[in-house]
Amino acid sequence: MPLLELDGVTRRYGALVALDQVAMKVEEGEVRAVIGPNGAGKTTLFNVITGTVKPTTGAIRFSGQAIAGLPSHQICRLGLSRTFQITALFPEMSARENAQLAAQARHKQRWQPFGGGKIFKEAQALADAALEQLGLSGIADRPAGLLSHGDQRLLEVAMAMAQQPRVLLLDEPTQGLSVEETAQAVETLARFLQASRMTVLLVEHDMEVVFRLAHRITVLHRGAVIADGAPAEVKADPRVQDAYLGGLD
Amino acid sequence: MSGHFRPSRRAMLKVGLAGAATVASPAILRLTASAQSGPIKIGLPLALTGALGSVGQQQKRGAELYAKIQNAKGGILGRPIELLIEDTAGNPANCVRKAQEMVERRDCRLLTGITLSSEALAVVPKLAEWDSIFISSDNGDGRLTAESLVPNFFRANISGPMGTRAVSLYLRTAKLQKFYALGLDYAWGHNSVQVFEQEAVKSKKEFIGKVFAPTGTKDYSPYITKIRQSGADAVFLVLQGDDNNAFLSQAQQYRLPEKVKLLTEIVDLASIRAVGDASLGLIGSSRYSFTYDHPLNNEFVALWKKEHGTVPDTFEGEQWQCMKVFEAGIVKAGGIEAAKLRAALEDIEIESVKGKVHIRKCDHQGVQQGFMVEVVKKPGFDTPVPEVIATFPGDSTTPTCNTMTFKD
Amino acid sequence: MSTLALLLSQFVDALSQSALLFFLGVGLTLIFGLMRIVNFAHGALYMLGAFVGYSLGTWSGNYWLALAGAPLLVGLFGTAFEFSILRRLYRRDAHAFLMVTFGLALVVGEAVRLTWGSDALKVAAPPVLSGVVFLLDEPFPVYRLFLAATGIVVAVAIWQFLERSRLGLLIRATSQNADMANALGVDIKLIRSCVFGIGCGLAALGGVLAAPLVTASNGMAATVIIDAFVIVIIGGMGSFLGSLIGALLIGFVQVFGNYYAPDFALAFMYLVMLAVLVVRPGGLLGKEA
Amino acid sequence: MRGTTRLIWIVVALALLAAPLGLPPFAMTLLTEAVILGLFAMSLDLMFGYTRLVSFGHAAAYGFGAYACGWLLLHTGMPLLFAVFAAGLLTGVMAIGVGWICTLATGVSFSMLTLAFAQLLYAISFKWTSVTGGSDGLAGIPRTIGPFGFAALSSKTGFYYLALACLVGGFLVCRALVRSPFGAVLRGIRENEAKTTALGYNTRLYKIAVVAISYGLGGLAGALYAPFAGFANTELLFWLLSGQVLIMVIVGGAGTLIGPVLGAAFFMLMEHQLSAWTEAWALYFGLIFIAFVLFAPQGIWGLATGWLQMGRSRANPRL
Repeated sequence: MPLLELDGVTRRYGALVALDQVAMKVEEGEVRAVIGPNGAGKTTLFNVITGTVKPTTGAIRFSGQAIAGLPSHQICRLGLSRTFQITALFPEMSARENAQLAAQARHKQRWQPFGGGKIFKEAQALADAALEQLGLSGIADRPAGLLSHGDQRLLEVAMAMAQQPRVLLLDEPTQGLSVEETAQAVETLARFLQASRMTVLLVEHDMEVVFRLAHRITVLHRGAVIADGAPAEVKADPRVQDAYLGGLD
Repeated sequence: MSGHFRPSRRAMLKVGLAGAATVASPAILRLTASAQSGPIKIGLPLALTGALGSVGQQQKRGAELYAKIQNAKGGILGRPIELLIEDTAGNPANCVRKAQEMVERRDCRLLTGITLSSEALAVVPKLAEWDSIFISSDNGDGRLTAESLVPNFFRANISGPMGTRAVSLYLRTAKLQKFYALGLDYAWGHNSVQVFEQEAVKSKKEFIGKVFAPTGTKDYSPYITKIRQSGADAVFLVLQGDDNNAFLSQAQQYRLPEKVKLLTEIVDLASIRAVGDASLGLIGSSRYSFTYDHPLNNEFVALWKKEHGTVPDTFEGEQWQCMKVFEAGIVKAGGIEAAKLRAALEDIEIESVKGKVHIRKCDHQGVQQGFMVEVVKKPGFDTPVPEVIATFPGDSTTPTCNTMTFKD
Repeated sequence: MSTLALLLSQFVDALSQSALLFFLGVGLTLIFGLMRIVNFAHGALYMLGAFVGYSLGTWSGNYWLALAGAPLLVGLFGTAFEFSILRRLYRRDAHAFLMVTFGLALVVGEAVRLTWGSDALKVAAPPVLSGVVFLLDEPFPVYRLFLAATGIVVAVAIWQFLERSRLGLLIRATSQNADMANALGVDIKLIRSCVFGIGCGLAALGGVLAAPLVTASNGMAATVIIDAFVIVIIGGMGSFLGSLIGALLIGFVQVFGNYYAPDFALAFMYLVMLAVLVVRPGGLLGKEA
Repeated sequence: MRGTTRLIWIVVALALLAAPLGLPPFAMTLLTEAVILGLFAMSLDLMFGYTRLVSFGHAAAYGFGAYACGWLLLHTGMPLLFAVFAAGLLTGVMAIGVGWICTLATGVSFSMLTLAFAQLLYAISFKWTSVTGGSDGLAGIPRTIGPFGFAALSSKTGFYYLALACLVGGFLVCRALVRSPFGAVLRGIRENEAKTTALGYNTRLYKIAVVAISYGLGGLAGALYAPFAGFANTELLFWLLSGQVLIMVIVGGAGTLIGPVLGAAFFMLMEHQLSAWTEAWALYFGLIFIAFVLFAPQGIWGLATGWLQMGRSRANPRL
């Protein structure tokens, strides 16, 4: 059984069809990239999976359970953690506190309105482990708002990891980074993915990043899946090349 | 008129409860020795700023002129008068705090001013604990001398029901037959309209309907339309300050006075100045009018002109009269100790700018003449002025003791 | 009075009140759209407009001069305030603006009282606007027609200004994305000063136009600031068209509501706002807030 | 260096406890009112400072609490202590509904919805004369001792201790709350609500809860005010008070709990004293706020702690 499965997912905004009958399966342990030109519906896809946007029609199953239409915080708690295209952090909290708050969200007593020493301790252990995985231990006490862009992007991943997710959804993890920063971040991510064997759904613009990280690639064009396969196959697919050239003019 | 003080039901209830020892009896603040002999302090927590700042300023000027003149004559009982004047901005919370400071810190046991009825209602339950006497100079709420009456409260001014009664008595002989009423949507407006309705029915006139507008209403057109549609000959207005000015200005713009006679519970110069000719022809009761011909009033108006270069307005006259009541009471009591002053004030009678004022014992209301005025143009004044067109004896305009209703 | 005459006069009344509300609301919304600040002093500036109008009118004897001069002077005052104080605060959070404009409201309110006194002052409409016209045989004040007409003229003028003029374009661009506009070489500081001044001037215009209806008084500021907020929030913060719709909605609801159900006069405005925000949290034309 | 802070706390606590021994009656009146307003401002800080939920209608809590307590004391004969806490509790329960609706919106729209509720309560207080006394309000509210004999609480000094206990209790509750896991989520909502939701928190529930707690404590403050002043009236529900309490929080220093208490005391004492000195007090009052924004952006608490730290760094330059 695939860990994440989409079946005929459609999302309309009035006359505009942002997602058109999208079907895909992501297996456990797989790193799947979703690519496509601007406006292909990649971010909408993420929003639909994580519940911030409801699909107009279609089914989404997470390890067999239907999740389409559930509120996003519930979907998140089932084990889907995401990062955002535009960095979303708690800028005044330290990196560790950021990850700790993420970890706390999985705790049964996350809402406890008093005390909480034990809860904090457990969350901190998860947070530190996640920071370690992404090589951020050295800057754990710095306010997130003051970190470099590259570290901020990685911190987002660490926050998602601190939630011990079963699927990690990364929305353009190198967005807004310089060439050197991107290279560094990609190396860290590659090392981390190899070590953790996480199931990942990745949206990315930068083809080099995609080919470096992904096991399998799904190509979206105008909301519909036009190709799906191993990196080499997709690269050679003429429809993909068309879509990209068409999308860039 | 019954001769004995009858405390309010609520006050009686409280006494009863206290007897059952379920209510703490707060320690009564006794006067210090210095307060027994030094200057006579009179506290005036006033709304000097805010929406009713105009009224508070009048009260301030009235009290200040009195203190200046009386101190020049050697004060009261040879003791100088010291006024403690503070701004409450019309907020009861501020008023209670300011009054409490006057009592607790500055050893003042005589209060007056207290511009708003809501402030007065918040203060009066504290008077016993403070061992203080409060003589109202402008509070219109009929309840203060009815269900909310406490032993240490007195009212020297004409109340809302009394003003309304004067209008009603005047109308008994007038040709106007069908009436509508517009009041502000708070206690004063409701009380006065209620009294007016009862009086109209009693004198076999037709009372067509009433409507209440919230204070701070800017557009009176819906109410003006209602009045026009009612087919009334006259509309009785219980409006004050900005609302009064807005209504009169807009009514004139609609040519309402050409069709419907405007009657009002209260006429004051500040409003007349603010709306100018839109007030012409307005008939209403007056708490005090500088045009009332009485030797003491003429003397007061002359004094006022000398001091301020203008004529005194409603609450300047009311405050002056109130200070005169204080003076008479203190002289009769031989001091300012609350119990003695209270006894002295009960049943006291003075001659004032409005003629005879008698504080009756039963509900501490100052019985005095009622005045009807009409706003007219007069040579020598650049704005219209209220001219006295009728007076009514105090016995006929003062409600039955402890009530807001009238016998006949 | 026939039903038709009643409805017609109520309709024009509502338009005239909407116009007054619109002058308040549009200034507030322009300022919010551009600077993301809530101007608590808006009511005080409205009052200042009425009093400055009074003084200009009595000094010159010319109503039209007062009508033009008061918004201009108050607008300049607004610009000066932006230039000297607000300008230092754009990097700070919203608290700073809240408190500084609250302070300004107190200062302006008291300065007005000290300058013009506690008593309400009479501001007469000029003779040409003081008469009545007959709408289906019922007298109706010319001045209210004038208010309604002014409202329409000003609304069209602001709309054209925003759509057509260069400054209007810059204002819209800056409202949408200040950083981008800055990068494109727009002098944001200048735009902010201008818009704050224009917003204050519009509030003053409302004040000077309202004065013949309600006199110029110390109590003027107290209630209008909330009215202005409600209009702006109903229409959607920062939306010009929204403030117009909000003003019309509240104007009509108040005129008709106070006539047909006077007992609810205090609550109408808030019930409308509640209903709008529950259905559309960002306001009618606002972005999802 | 923690020692200095602790010492200051101990001195302040002792001073507050011993105040009735040394202070003249009116100073005690002011202090009691400052304590009550302090609790009110602190309750708002929970929303405003810790969750960035800006309420423009916090007077609803104060006024509702005051009316509820006043009504209970006047009409049920309930003892003071019970009436005060019952009124606070009622306010909190009422606020669940308010919070539920207001949290449909965010940002300025949230603020305006809280304002709408406050103004609707204001309109109700005017109209529902049989319960609220209409524009006259409730007057002559007694401090009923009741059958269990907390007589001491009804005296001036006793009432002060009651108010002080509520303030300290409220502070301890708020502090525990903001330091708890719940509080960590509030901080997340304050800094980035969308992210907090994305992490899997049902932020709306947290917000409703914090509105209820905040209003409950605000209601407790109002419930203390009614028997303190002896009256409750419509002004306590008016938007002006909502604006003032926001300013108290900002002047004191939002997000510090203690700061708003100082801000409330500062606001009340300043207004009281300035208006005693000059009729034009509002002018100076306004200028003070503008000066605060320009020269003391962190508020009174920021000034105080900054001053303390300066003292420290002078004492120990290496720190």
